[in-house]
Amino acid sequence: MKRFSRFLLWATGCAIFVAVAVSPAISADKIKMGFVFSMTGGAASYGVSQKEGAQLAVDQINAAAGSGMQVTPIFEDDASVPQQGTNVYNKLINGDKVAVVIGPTLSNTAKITNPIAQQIGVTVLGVSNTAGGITEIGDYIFRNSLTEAVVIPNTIRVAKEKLGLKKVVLFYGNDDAFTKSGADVFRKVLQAEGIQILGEQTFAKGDRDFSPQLTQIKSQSPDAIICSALVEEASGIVSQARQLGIAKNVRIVGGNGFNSPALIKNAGEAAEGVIVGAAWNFSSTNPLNVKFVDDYTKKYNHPPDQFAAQAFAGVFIVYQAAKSAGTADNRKAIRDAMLKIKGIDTLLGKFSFTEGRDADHSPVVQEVKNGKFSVFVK
Amino acid sequence: MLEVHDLTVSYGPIEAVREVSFRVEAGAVVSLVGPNGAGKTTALNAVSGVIPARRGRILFEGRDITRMSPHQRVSEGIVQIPEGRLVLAGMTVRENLEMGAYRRPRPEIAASIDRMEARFPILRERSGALAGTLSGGEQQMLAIARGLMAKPRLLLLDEPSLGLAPLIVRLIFEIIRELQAGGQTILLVEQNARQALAVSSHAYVMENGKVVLEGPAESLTSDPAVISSYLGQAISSPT
Amino acid sequence: MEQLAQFYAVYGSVINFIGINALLALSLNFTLAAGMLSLGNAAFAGIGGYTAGILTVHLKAPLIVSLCGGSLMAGVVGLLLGMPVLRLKGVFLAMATLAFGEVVRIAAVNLDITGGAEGLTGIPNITRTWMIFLALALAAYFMATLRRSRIGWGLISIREDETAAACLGVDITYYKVVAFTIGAMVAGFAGAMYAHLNYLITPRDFGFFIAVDLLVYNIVGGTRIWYGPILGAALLTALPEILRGVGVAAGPVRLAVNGVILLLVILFLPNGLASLFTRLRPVAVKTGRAERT
Amino acid sequence: MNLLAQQLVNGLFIGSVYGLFAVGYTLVFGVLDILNLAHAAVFTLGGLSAVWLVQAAGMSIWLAFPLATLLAGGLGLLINAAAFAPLRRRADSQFSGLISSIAMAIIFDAAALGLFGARSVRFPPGTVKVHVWQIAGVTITSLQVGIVLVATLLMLILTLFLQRSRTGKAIRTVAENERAAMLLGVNVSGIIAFTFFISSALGGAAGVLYGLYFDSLAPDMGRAIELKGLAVIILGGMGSIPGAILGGLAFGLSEVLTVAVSGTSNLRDAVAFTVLFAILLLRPSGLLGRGKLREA
Amino acid sequence: MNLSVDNISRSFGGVQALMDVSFEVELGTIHGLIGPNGAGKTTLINILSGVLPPTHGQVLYQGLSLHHLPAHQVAALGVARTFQNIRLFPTMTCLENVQAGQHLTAERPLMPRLLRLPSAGREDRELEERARDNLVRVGLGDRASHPARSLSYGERRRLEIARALALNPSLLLLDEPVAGMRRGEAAEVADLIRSLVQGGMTILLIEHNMAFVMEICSCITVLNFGRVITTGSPDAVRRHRDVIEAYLGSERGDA
Repeated sequence: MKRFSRFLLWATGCAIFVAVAVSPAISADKIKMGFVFSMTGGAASYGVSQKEGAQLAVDQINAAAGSGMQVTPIFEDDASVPQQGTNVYNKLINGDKVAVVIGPTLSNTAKITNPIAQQIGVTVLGVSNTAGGITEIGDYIFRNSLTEAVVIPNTIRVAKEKLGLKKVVLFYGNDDAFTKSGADVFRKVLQAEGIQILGEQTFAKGDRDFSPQLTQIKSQSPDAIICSALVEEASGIVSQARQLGIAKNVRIVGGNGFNSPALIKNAGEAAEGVIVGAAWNFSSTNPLNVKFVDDYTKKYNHPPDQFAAQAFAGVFIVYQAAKSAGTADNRKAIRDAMLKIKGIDTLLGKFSFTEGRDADHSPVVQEVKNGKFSVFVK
Repeated sequence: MLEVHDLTVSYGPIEAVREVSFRVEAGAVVSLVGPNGAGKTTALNAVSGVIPARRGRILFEGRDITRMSPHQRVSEGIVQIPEGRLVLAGMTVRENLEMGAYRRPRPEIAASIDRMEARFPILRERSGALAGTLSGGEQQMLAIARGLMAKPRLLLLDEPSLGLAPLIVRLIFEIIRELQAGGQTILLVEQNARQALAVSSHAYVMENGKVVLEGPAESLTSDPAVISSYLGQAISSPT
Repeated sequence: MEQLAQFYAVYGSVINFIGINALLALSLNFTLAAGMLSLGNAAFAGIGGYTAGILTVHLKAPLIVSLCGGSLMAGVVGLLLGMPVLRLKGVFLAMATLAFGEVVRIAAVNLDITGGAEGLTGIPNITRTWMIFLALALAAYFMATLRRSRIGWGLISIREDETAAACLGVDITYYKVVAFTIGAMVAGFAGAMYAHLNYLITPRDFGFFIAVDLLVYNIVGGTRIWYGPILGAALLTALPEILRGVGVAAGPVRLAVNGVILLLVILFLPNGLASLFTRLRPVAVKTGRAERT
Repeated sequence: MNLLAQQLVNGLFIGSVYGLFAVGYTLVFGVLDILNLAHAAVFTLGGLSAVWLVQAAGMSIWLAFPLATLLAGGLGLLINAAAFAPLRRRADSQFSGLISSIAMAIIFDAAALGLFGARSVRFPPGTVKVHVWQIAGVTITSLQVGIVLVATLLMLILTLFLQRSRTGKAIRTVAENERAAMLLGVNVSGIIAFTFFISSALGGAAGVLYGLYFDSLAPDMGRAIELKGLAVIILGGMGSIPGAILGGLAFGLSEVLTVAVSGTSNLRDAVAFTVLFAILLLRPSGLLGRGKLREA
Repeated sequence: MNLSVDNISRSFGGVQALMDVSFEVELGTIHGLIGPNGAGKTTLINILSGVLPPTHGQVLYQGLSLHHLPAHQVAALGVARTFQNIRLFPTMTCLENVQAGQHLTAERPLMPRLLRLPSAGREDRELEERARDNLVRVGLGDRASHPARSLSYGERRRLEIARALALNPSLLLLDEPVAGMRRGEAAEVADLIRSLVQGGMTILLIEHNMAFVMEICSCITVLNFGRVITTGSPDAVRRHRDVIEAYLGSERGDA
């Protein structure tokens, strides 16, 4: 017992010492990228995809660079907890002295971590944050993830045009920042397009049973169900809707959150006909994308999702900026180079940053057809 | 049958029983008497194994059982009917009886219950009732019947008359006498000294965790020391 | 000096969270000291945090006013909640406060003024490390002093034995409500500071798992002395950093180590980490309840 | 009317899963007066290991289901041995037991994450054949019926087991009075371990059924049901088996009815927890509790 | 102005623990309450101290009715008690136990303490001194810093008395004050109780040690099955036929 307690003290002391003492030297031909992803906790499934996508990009860059600029990645886990995100940010920026930070996974975390980077002057590239107000934090904050505010209006317009939507029901997760703000955009766009909202239903993160809400929705006979959800809940909603006998011609329309092979894997047959507005199309024939899907599937034994794709693209964008700035550690120079990124080729298509440092590339509207995402034509 | 040598039992720093020795011969009824707080129940609990002995040895039929777990002792045939009865209030009377035979082979149980219910008709009458709804006297009957269901070789009876009306107390001692006639070995702890001595062949008087007096029950009945241990030393014989 | 600045740059946020969590843990300690198992203090922190945030954002109140306002609001709710629920004991009290916490969280999700799921944004980041630790020091001093005051003696008597305490003249209901309310106020203050540390607060910052964390801080640190909860909060808040420091990789392994450490502490240090620093008497062992013959 | 009927069917179904989850929870509480907060983690591991057995080991679900259930039972034994047995004689065992079970829950969560990954997994398509019936406008699937049947069957077996069997009666005896049980020859620590086994096995079984129906299992799936399980056992009365079943149904129905009556789902959990709060204040022993208020 | 117990009845779920119990305790005396196990003695003490309300009847003490007051208010009226099953605060030291008993007699205000005013320190020293005096009084002067749980059975009983004395009571209810004590120890307690009464206190005690009861009580009430058999002087009680029967069992019906 006494020994155990002594051990605890000793371990605490050692840990703090090690953490302080190890402030590795910065080497000029290696760019240090810090990654903050949620690898455990509630958002673990997204964080793990992101890490895989980013790791693949780093490996490919380093293999190709030869004696050129290499990438040293430092992956950290924020456990899906904003507090831990803050701690990790401080550690990466002030301890590891990274040149840029990619992440964090969740928008809520980003809202409290990104100001830290802004204050010190470190470029942050969000690769999955879609909530409003992220890039407004400051001029060091970028993202390559198309926001729902871009994706959703496009989706609704296309869906209205091709399906003649008149009355719909809005179904969303109301205790999550991503799904809630997505729903707000949906609502605004639907009103602007003159589509009647028959009613709204909500669910909570982690819910698996959606039948009470879907039963209500069914009784309102909408033309479509407009849904703001992440893929876990989306799969359940889609399969339970069909199980409850909501007819196939009542389309389910979702945003970025739906854009994952997991939807098709989990919902199976029921996923057919689901309309997904997204930043990235799995079956895009863009050669960069085809190669990415191939490499990823080979390396990890499962197909990539949008999280992996955006993380992959993010690493390349940052690398591109650093190369054109000609520096691996000048934080300001890298930021300036980021601002100049215009029309570069990525697996997401031609990519630029807007003036507000948000992603600028064209969104896609997809439909699940024969167990695959394909461009929605009707 | 049972030999207890220099038994010491303590709760934390408090020694409730100090170096007590006693023995029970097969077929005999032996009682431990004495005032409240003398350590009688503690001694009994040490024999049934509910409380571990700190020092000393307990032999049952020549074998050392001091370190045996309580449920093993039940298998050996040492069965305690505890103070306060401890009937299983949320279970039916019949289930209580069944639990009494927990360590016996299943096929024998039904017949045993029949015999028990024949002996205590009230238990047959209330067979399906929850034990908690029985009156105090009925609960004591149930506790005794439940103890007997285990076919004890040594029955430890703890304060069977506690809190019961005089009429019921008489009935309980009637039952003890019957058991004795049937050859049941009993170690009895009882505050009601006169009744206890009347059914016993041998007795030990305890005071403050120690045995202060022992002898054949009859000789103790008239021993003024026994009375004094209960009602104070100054007492003369009742008038 | 430079090294110190560097240390603060890297670990400043950890240090801040240690302070906030310690203050929260201390707030629950007020309640635990009287033997009441409450899971409501995270909700009180939430009430304090939201109230303070709203005061700052919507009414442009100065920081100190917001902090006190948050604390007061939490205290009032604590008083109103305490009067009916403190009749309950043990797990039942825990469940009632838990249900209360959930209702508060759901209210925060559904109300407009709290900003719903996206949380209350636009709160300036004006809590400083010195403020947190000043508040913590004051609370700890208050707590330690309180223990030696009339209320403190009463609460400890209640924890040890309610009936005996009543027979010594301790008004049990009154003292329990007082302890509960003080705890709520301290939690509310901590929540208010937290709101001004992070730019935003969301309903999830004050949910069930946070409530459980506060309990864990107390038990791991030790409930019987004022610095117990502080130790517990410090160790467990810093644990991810410590594990990172000793090279335990992120992910499941770190989570598992976390669980194992918790288990070891509870098994081998029954009075928590505090017992390493002070000679606390062992937790009473269940003996037969005053067995008598 | 169809709408209401469909909602009642929904409520019945989810309620029976809540009930099955809560039965295991309440069983341990009934015997030991201790909350086992690792129960939700066992639920998760039970479900995940069934997926693994079907997917990786290629077993039929009919074999994988009982095996996963047994495995979960084994976890129960582990919980008892590591987290509860060592604390049993400590005066604060209610507090410390709570914490040690949280520790076990964290360790199990880590195991789930390490063994099965963070992504949600599912049973391979066609693990069970699903028929969909439309009866008077109400949709019912064979899987739903099957799950309600299996849950009912398991609860029935448990009830009969506790009522009739020797070991079941021994469990009830220990719950009534440990000391009396000891004196009747019951191996009390053995029975307690066995109770943990059954409790966790039921939790694991609930996890498999839950995973089968919702067809997506992830390491954090226990989190959503954990609080509801606690609410259910309070509602039904701590320690009461029929109470847990009834409480599960009542909770399931209250959820769907809130949606059906208010037309929106924002208030679903708020109503459920407000009811829980009210029950605690008005009738702390729950619907079928034993009427006595246990002290801490 | 005596302590008068007037027609007290109390039942627990249909079981009648006390039936129409009435007797008077003269102030400034030692009054004994005896009877076999289960006679209802402790229930009566619980009612007198406000731990339990009676089903019927009333208790008057110094002209005030006690029976509807909660325990802490009864204590505030100067009624202190000990417990048959010893309810000390086991993890606290002896001194702390007694100091916990000073709850009503000590102010211990928070503000002067927070401000570290000398008055707080002065009060603490006074209280500690008084607590030590009480410990010395019961013969535990050398055990002040020992945890209560390390004491022997008899010492614990004496500590409980010291804690009760910290309330400065005018009426002291003792539930088996010498149970489990050796003879010499019991004699010391007897001396202590006598000295308390000489100081003006009234004492009502339950005890099974008859030698002790007979020796120190001026008046004794005997309970059996919840009813009063008799109240009278020790000599009268000891010769009372019903009392002997209650204790030793009936002679009729024996062999």
